[in-house]
Amino acid sequence: MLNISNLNISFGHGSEKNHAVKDISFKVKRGESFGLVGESGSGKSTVLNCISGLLNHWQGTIKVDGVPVSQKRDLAFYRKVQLVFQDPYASLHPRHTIDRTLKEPLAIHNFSDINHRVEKVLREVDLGSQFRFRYPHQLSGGQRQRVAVARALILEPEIILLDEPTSALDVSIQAEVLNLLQDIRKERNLTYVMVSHDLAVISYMCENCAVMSQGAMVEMISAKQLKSGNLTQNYTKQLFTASKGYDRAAIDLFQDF
Amino acid sequence: MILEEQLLQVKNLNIIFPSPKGDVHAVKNISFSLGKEKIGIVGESGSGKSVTGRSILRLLPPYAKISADKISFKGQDLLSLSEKQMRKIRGREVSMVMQDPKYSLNPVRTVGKQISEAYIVHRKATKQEAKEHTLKMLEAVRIRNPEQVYRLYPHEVSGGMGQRIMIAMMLIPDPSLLIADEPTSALDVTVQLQVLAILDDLVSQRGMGLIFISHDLELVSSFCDRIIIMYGGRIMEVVNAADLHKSTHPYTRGLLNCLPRIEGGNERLSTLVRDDAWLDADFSAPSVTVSG
Amino acid sequence: MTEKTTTYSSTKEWLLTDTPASALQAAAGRAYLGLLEFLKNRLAVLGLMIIVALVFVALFAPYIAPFDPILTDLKHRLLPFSAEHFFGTDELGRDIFSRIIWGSRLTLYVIGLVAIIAAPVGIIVGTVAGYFGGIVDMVLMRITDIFLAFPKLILALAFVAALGPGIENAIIAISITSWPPYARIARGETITIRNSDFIRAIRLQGAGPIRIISGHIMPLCLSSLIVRVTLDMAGIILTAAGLGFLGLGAQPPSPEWGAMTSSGRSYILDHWWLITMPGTAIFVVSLAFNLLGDGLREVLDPKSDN
Amino acid sequence: MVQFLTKKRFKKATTQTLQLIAIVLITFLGLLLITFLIGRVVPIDPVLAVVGDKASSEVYERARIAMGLHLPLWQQFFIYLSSVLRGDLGTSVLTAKPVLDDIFRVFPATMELAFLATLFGVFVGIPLGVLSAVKRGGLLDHISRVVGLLGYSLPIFWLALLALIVFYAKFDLLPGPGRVDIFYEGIVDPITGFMLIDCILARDWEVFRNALSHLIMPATLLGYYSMAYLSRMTRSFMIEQLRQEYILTARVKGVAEWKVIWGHALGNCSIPLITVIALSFGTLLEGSVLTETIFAWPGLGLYLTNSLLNADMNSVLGSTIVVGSIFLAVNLFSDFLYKVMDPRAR
Repeated sequence: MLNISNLNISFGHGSEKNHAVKDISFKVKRGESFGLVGESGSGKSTVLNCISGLLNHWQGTIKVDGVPVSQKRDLAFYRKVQLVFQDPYASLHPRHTIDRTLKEPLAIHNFSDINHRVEKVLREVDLGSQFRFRYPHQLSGGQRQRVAVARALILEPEIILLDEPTSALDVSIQAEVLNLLQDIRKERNLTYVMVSHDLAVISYMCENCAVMSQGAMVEMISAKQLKSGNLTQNYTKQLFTASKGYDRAAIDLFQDF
Repeated sequence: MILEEQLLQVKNLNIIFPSPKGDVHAVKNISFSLGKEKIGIVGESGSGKSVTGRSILRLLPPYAKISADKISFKGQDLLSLSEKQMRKIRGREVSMVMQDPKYSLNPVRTVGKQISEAYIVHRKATKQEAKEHTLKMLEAVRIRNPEQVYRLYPHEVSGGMGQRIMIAMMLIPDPSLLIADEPTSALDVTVQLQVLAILDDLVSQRGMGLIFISHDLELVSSFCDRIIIMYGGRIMEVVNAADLHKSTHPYTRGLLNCLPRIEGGNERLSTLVRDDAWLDADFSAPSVTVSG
Repeated sequence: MTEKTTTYSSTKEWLLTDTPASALQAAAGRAYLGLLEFLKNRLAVLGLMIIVALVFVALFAPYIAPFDPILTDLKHRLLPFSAEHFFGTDELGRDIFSRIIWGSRLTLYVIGLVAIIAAPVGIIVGTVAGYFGGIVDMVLMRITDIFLAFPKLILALAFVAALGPGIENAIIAISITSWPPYARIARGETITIRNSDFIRAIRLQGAGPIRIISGHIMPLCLSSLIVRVTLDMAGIILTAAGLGFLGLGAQPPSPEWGAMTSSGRSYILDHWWLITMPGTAIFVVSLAFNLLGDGLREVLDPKSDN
Repeated sequence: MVQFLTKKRFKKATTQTLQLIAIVLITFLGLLLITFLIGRVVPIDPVLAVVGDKASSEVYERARIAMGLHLPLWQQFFIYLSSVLRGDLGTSVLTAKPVLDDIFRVFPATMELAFLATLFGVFVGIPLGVLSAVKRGGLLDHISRVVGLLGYSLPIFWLALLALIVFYAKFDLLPGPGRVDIFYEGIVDPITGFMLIDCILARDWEVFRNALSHLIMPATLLGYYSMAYLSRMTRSFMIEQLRQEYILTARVKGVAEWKVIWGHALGNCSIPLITVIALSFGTLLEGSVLTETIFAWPGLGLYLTNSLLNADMNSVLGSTIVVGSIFLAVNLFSDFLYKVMDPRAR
């Protein structure tokens, strides 16, 4: 479904040049959920931005459904691939009602039956019709993230890119949003690419994941390996230990990577 | 844990923020006490945990209404002190590390100057003495090249380094209580643990008390001695960290259960069902009745 | 969740509901809350009332003014206040009250035209420069900077000197010097907004630049721009009056307030009302715009101040 | 690593300064283009103005060629550019002297006013702004608000006239128009052109006192506007800064409140304040046009107005270029200070 090979991108020039993503390759099957995990600055979100079309000076190949995509995307691409952002407070237009936010993509892509689609997608993300004409400031963080998911779904895409979709939320809300994402995936047979710094979230959501550090891929592991702690690289092992909570003795053994 | 010395005692603390839409009761009748130990205050956003921390230092905006039967620190009633007396407490006796060093350091002063200032304010030291102590303190928070870091500006240091600088700044006057308000939430996990280890070492070496405010229940339970769990401005329960997983309070249980786990399966996560009855119940009551 | 039809017992309830049933109701509710907020600021309401009065007076000048504003009557020159001449008469025997009433038309004409010309130019230049960045931004901002490099009045003076004195030329001159700050503000806001997730989101849905700028960015720039334009109206009134005072704006005998002050200068010692009345008129109207602008800022741009 | 950082800082500073200079040069070029174009659209025929309307068409044509008006517009602009850069702003029709000489003569008088006014604005306006931000809604805040509103709403020429009536005509507390009384004129040699400094140099205290008393009214008047502007801007900057978290940090450290306000908060405002002071200086040049007309103050403003009323385009455009250039220079200087003072911009 999604095939990335030798993806590279750098920012800046000369001495300040920063090679943010180095030769990343991976494949995601239809219906699979794939994780990109790493610490800040590891380039995981940059990879996502290259796929989504937010960044366009990358090199390498990105194939969706076997078809290579160019730097400049057309409308058909956006119908296939959608993204959910990290911060629900920043990703909704503050002066647009939920209704307008959801109708805008339909207008761009000349969909018919607009009202019906809006109602349907709101039901799908468990938001009642009483939310439809509210402004984002009248919603809680979890409700906003549901709207963001609805916005991504309304174009009926096949791939959804998730950029730390729950890291700005309280844990109890996180559980609701993660459940929702799992349900929708099953229902619509969607393909997910999810970025997260949280191994537990990745382990829960994904079948396979790539561990990234400083722009490069450290290793590719399956959820099974992750759950059993069956890891090969020291970097991943350290990340795994750190995710288990505070252990004074273990910390002294931490290395800088 | 048995406490030989009480550092801080809070009794029936109430904090109200007046707003045009009616008063917001941010903290309601909470009481706790603390010795030379690490105590964690855990809660979701809006639970009143940060406000509680700030109220001890009396650093809430002037329109906030704080009332309590008692906020006593080493036997001194903090609420009755004048602003001038309070300044002698701040930094010197009770200090605070905030969430993001990006915002909590003055952007146009060098790191060294800012740490020195904390020393000079309380020790009436010369600039040279302050500098020497600052360099030592930077070393104490395991910064390898203190002379160079001294001259840097906040935007030139990483998040982890920034937070170590904050810790150095807040510990240099040698206070006996440190309030850490989400001190590592903006950091990566490994850096987060390294900063906590530094904090842990310094706090135990100096025999200080620590209030650790966080939203991360698992982290707090592995780091602190005792945990105060807050919800909606109330204390739900106070548990020893070791006994957290034995807790029966529905809110604590809910928080624990809704977390995905690395080694866990892929079955639906259980979600937290909130209950307004929690807000009226007294946390010290042995059993909590859950309705609905 | 089940849908239910709610009945509202009053208009207020309909406006303030948390579950609006249509986009119209939602927008009305927002506007109502904004209005409530605005009404709390008494001074801003006063400012608005003065401006409404100005518009009213300008519209109905022929019916309000008791005398012809231009007709000279040397027999009755330099008369002090009286029941007949509320504000006295000037050096040519014209009724000052009537002249001030008619003068409101000129003031309104100037600020209206300047706002219509300068604000749209500013917002378009600013949002386009800010959204596209790069070369487009460079070129547009250099042009803006060139116009900003002159103090307003001085550039206006140079233009009027070239085009010749007169109220239309004064308006052109003031407009040319007024748009750059708007462009700067709009650009600054656009750059912040451009990088926000909600703009990225709409881009990822395939929206083109025109849709994004006009539908998503401009509305967000609008509120701070409205505040700025309102506050600037005061400055524009003062600049126009200054040009009039220097004899470069509206030409005699038209009853422009600045020009009236200027012609009254020679008589200030014994006939103080000749300059006091038009000056007060300029002050009151300009103050009204400042008060209104301050009030609007509190409603539309709550972060910036209180 | 840190040494590397300082090296990087230096390199960054150099490229930024070069960029800044390039930008200023482009802006200056644009400024000249505008004045050039304004000069071309004047309805008065510049040739006729020289040869008179009775000249034969042959004389007219010769004059036209002599003035370079037959050349394409871009060549004319080039000629204009090179003469401006040589300091040739043309000859004033009114005084029959080179415009630049005229400007040099009148400019110190304006500077004297603008400088004093800015001092007043800085030393009164900024503290007023700070105090009203600290005690928002307090008495001082209300005073500062009224001061600000009046400053933004009162026409300066009108206030100047009222001041003349009250202090000069009615109560005779202060002298009237002019830089000194008539019988003191020409006593002190204009060495620097700044009356007060010239008096000090000549040790003529009587003229000094007289000149000072003449300065009070126009300088206070302009100063009031500067103060109104600066106090409002300071207030909003301070409110913004006091809300920042590093202020809380300083309080947690136990830093005294006055040090938090005047040291940390105001210290961080000083960076944007520099730009605002530069801007207000530009506004003062503007205000001086009207003020000088009323106080018969022989500065650039009065010179500009007189030239305008006499359709002396060379002088008008020359003054415009000079004022524009000063404004540019002040802005460049404030940008430069900004770079020096704000570590984040370095």
